[in-house]
Amino acid sequence: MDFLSGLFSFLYQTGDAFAFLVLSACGLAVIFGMMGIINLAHGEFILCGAYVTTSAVRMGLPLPIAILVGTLVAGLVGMLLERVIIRHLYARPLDSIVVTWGISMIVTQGTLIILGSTMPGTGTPFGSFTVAGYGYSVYRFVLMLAAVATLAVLWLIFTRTRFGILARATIQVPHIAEALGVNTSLIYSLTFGLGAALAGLCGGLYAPTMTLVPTMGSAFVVEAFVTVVVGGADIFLGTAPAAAILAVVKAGLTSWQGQLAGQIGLLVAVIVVIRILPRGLTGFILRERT
Amino acid sequence: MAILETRKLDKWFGGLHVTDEVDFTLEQGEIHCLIGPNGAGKSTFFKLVLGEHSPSGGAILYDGKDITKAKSFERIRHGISVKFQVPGIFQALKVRQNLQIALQHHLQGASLNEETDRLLEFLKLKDAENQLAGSLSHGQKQWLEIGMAVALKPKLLLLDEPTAGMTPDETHATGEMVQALNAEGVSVLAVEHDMAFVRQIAQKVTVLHFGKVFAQGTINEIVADERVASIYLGEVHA
Amino acid sequence: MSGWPRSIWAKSMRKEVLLETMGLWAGYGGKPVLQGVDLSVRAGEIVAVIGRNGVGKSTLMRSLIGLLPPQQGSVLFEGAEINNLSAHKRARLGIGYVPQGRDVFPRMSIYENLLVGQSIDGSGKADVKERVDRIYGYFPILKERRDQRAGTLSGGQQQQLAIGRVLMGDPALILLDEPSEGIQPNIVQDIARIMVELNRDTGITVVFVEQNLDMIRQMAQRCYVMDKGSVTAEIGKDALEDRDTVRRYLAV
Amino acid sequence: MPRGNKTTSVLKLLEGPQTLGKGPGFWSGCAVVLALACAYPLFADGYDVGNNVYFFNWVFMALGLSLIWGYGGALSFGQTAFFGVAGYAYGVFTINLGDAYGLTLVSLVAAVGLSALFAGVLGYFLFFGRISGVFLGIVTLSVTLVLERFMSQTAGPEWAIGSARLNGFNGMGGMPSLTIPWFGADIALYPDVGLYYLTLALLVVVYLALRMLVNSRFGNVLVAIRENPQRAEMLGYDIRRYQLVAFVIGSALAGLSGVLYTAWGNYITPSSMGMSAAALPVVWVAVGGRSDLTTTLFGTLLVLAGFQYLTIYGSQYALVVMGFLLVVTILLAPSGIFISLGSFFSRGLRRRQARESI
Amino acid sequence: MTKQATGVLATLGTLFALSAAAFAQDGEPIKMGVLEDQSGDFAVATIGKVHGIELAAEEINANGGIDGRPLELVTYDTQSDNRRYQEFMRRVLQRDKVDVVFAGFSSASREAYRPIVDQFDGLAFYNNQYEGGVCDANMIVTGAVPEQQFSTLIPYMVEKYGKNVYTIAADYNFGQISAEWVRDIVKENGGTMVGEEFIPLGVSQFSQTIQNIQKAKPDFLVTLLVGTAQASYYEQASSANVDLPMASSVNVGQGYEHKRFQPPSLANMYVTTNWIEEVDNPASKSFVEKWHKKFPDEPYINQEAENSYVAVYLYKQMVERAGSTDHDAIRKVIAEGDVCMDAPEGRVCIDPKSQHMSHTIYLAKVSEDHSISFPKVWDDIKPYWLGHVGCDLTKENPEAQYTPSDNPKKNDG
Repeated sequence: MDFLSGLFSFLYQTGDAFAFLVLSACGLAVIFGMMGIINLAHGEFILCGAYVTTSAVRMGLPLPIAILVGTLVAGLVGMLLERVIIRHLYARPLDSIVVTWGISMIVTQGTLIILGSTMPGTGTPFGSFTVAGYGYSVYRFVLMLAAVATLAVLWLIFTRTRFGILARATIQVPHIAEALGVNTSLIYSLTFGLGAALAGLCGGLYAPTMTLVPTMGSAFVVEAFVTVVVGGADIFLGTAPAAAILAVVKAGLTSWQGQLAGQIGLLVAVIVVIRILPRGLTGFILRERT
Repeated sequence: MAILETRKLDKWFGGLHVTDEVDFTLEQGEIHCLIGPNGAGKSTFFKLVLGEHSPSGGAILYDGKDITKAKSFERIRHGISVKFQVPGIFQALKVRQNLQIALQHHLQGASLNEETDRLLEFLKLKDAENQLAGSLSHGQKQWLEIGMAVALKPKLLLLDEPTAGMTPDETHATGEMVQALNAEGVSVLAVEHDMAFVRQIAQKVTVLHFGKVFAQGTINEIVADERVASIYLGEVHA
Repeated sequence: MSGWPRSIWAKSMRKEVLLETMGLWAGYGGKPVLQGVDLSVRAGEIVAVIGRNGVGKSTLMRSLIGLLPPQQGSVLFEGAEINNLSAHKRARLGIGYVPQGRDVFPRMSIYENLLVGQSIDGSGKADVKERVDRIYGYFPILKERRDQRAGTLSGGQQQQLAIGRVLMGDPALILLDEPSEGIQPNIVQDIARIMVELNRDTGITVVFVEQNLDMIRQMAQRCYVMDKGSVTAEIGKDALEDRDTVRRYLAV
Repeated sequence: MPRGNKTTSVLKLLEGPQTLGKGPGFWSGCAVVLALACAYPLFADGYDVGNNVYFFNWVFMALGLSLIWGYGGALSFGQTAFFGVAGYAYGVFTINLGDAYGLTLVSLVAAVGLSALFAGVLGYFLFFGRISGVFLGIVTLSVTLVLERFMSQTAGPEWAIGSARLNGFNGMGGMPSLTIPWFGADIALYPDVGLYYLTLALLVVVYLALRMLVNSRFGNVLVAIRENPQRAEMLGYDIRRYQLVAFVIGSALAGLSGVLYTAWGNYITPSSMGMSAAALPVVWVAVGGRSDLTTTLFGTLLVLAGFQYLTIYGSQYALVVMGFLLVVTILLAPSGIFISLGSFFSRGLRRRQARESI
Repeated sequence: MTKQATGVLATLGTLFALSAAAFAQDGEPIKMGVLEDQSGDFAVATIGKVHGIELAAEEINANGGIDGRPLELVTYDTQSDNRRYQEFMRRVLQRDKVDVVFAGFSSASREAYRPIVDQFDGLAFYNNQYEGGVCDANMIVTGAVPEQQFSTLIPYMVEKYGKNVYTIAADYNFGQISAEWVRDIVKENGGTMVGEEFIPLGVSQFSQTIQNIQKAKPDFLVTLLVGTAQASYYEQASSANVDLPMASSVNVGQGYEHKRFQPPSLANMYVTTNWIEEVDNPASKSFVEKWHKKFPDEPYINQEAENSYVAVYLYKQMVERAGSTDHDAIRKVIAEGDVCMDAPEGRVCIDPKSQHMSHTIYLAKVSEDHSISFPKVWDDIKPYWLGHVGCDLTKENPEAQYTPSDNPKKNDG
């Protein structure tokens, strides 16, 4: 019984870490993997999702709808940014780093000026349950389910929907996709919007559990970047397995040696990966690719 | 003595067998042309020799040494040099700089400048020496790249369609350049479509077809070979 | 055959000019490869463009589909100038482009590759299943391997896929760039036969660049000969049977 | 900046944009700038002098990044990692060794060496692992972020090297300023005229040395690698080694910045490695024009001064305006403001000449 | 170069130029530098500090200034960036030549500017609760320190809830040092530490920590979490139904979490603070009233805001008694040991040895609905530790920050 409750607790911790890594990283991974752009405004899309979700809840919408609204707004903002700014930089991916950083500065400080230094939270729904004397938050399971569901939905989007197929075609051989009638510039907008929406979803999901301040995005960014580095460019072959591996490493080390060890574990993971798998897990899995 | 030799050189891309156990020999001091219809595997063979692709099987010998596993730059240092099909020059640098980057391997100071001038003269690029390489005409770019390849003082020069996009005059001048280099003792392997050019320079011709050596001989033997003519016209069912 | 939504039949019966270029110049980075190409293709024709390597045949194809902007002159499709249209807009007018080297999407399955081609049909009303079945009918190997990644196919299979892919969009015109390149002759024959069948069944117009004489003979109703960036001759089907003429224009 | 230099830059631009600044015009311009810089403390108050020293401190890191990114074509987003490592190393060395006998200068050299060593190890993994392009940026950024996080956690007394406490997030303080051994008593270089001249001299030396480097055989190859790595390899160069060397030199300069900054303020903190700190060098170099040392140098000073000015007078809008200016600059001036302005004016000039000639 | 760049941007800058208040009064103004974070991570807690200083300065100027001299504020936004503190501390001291500086929220920012204050022999007020230990004659600290907050809080908690204590603390100087105070005081009171965990800054996910706490079964929990990311603990613990009494020295008083978070995530939290908006006495009430009149949109007036307000009046008193703004004269006044005033929180005095301030310490209890009550108030709690460890600024000035590792006997310098 003790073993079982220990096992449950380890799985819970791992699942919790996995959810955090997946939800933080998948928006970044979509934009990086599909478009080759490092989006330093990733945290600000998370912020956008969190703020919109919370405002929607305060206006009386039920949480799931509010999260959906937050996701959509972040996605639309992403598409707008892509149309106005990002699309001029496809030939200059390195410059896009500077630009997204500039955007991030504008958004963070703009939020502070317009909405003030903080926003009241909404509280975590669903309460808790007890296993072998330990309380667990039900909402954490919602997050885990959301992470898995997000991966599943992304999988469906990229393999079953017209947009997904056209997006993959555009990424693989852009000029041929264009010549086959695919409006590739629309595809790029939608892809960027999807990445932004995923960040918004992350923000919306975590909004009830966190302090809402204009700089809250930074709490996600390091983990997101590390996951993408370890995973490489592909979300299914890279991000998801990387999140799983890192979650086990982090949960294991954290429960064994505390939070510091968990954090150091991430550092070691990055170093090991760039030594052994320079292109991340994706590169390893797709090694036969030329 | 063979300067370059491949033994059962093999390359697969996914489901495509692009180079099929090619046995090939290039003698010291020879100008050898590699011809064949599009998709015959010429470019892949070329990249295998350069080390840009690693072979799925077989071996590459250069000057008697096995270089199958050597990195590209190491092969260059052994004395192989290359001119690509699409000019691989440094567009944003001046013509003179392009050559000097190649020449500075073995020269410096005054002799570097002398040799640069000599090479510019040889390439008919003296007037353009301070232009950006990207602003040259297509033919001039091709020459510049040949110049960069030559600047390394190679023992073996690899040319991938050196005259692609050139006018007949430019093509002929290129042929003369190649022959002048050969006279100085450089062995040459050229992939080429332009039969006039092949006729002008080739001492030996190898025909590749579906990744295999299809025929080999002097240019006259090849031209006379009805089977070769047929593969070009798509008539041979290999 | 019925079932293709576009009214190709009517057009081909009237023998309208479908595609026309007038004094077309195009090239890369300021260097003109095409130096005033004039050609005209009527609906329902199969026309070959032949010539030696490096004379600009592939460049012509790329500028027809819009991957290469024209420097001078114009391209007309169904009588309207399409010079300034981007490639995807040209495709949606009903032009299918099968590039040299096939360029299938390597990490997508055959079926998914086919779905991409559907974009050529701008109407968005295509009955996907019917079209896929029809393409599987022409190219059974694609059906057999429908879930295999396209990058693992042989050259001939990739070529069939590339053609099937544009057929998904029900184009009025197909541009084929060196369809025989690197492909076993029996497959080349199959492809040529299928193209002719398609033309007969649907009235689809085909413009193709080719060096393989067998294929040219099998498919082409007439040929444009290119040299040094422009069309230098036009020859009919009969001339193709004359080996010396062909040799003069093509090979070694 | 006197107008003369700018116009000569523009003139040189007309000749060819590879190496900005040539001929007597440019060098006399340089001499004038240098003379003005030398005379500056005579006219400026102590604050401006010290503040300029502070600006100079960062220029080394920017020049190093220009070498790695602008000349070598490899974007490192993690230059602050080397900045931080060297800054902490200087702290640890000087706190343990003291500041007598010019030991601070020994510490400076040792700290810069340590950052170069770190860059060597990291760079070996990166370049010999054939990491390039955007992925290189994301990996280096992650390294510096993780390093920042690690250093923030070293607050406890167990995190000490000798008598130097790393002191976690609060940062390490108490290290001495740079000193020059002198008869009688050492001269301590506080952010004042003395340090101004020392930093200026270092800056001139580094700038000229880098000019020599990029115009040398090595620099030629480096630029060749940026332009066309495949061709460079096919000329027989082991491009990985060249990129590694450029990375180590550039990172050592970031380390030099770190040491100078630490000695300037007697303080170093983990947040000098964090996300916004890491983005700054990229911003300076991108705004100024990364592919040239001179534009990088002036661009860095311009951005530093401009951002500081905005912060002083822009109140809470400063960050918004900064972000906005950044976005606009990058969109409108892809090769940096100096080169883009230059080509804008020269184009206007050419157009006017053309009109007049008609 | 800088000059010119400055010129180029001048036009732009003036658009946003913050006009420094000019007062038409007799006498040379007394210049007060204000370096606080009005943007970035810490802005939540620090915008109120600027307001407190502005309020006090306005009142003083309305009443004839300090010795007839108006108080002029020179304010810069330090953007929660340590480097900005370094830049602007030099600027206010060298360029603006201010007489005194009020600066800094995080300890990191204080340590960033302190060498510069020392170098120019300036005088800086640090109006923030912090981990303690700064022994520097150029610094005056009006915020509360651990011995004031924990010597009151911990014995109360041990007596009320039991002897088993679990601490979670931010893994940096403040957290480490505070945790050490907690450890020592728990031991003195016969309690035991059943767990102690340090959380890296920026961590926002606490599932494992929550479980560790539940496993250790403490009687109460001491939370020394810092920063907005770590504040997420409360929401997460509440949703996992941890339901333990909590004790803290940072929350509520600084980041007014009880106002920002959804009840009941902070329920049963006990905080020792030297003042908060809810303190219910006449002086405090009229202070809050004045404040809201001037800053109607202020979300909350925290303890640092009050500290800053009080500090301005303390400075006024020092200058008036010293008869000048000269630092040596001011230090002599401090050394007299009776720089005291009646602040909104109650009577406060500056301790001459450490130049830290005594406080009235309020025990604030957060209830289910996040309303505040004060079960206990301690008057005149002195900052004793620095004196205990050997700091005596009336005798020598080590310009150092002592840590508990200096504790047993530290007498060098």
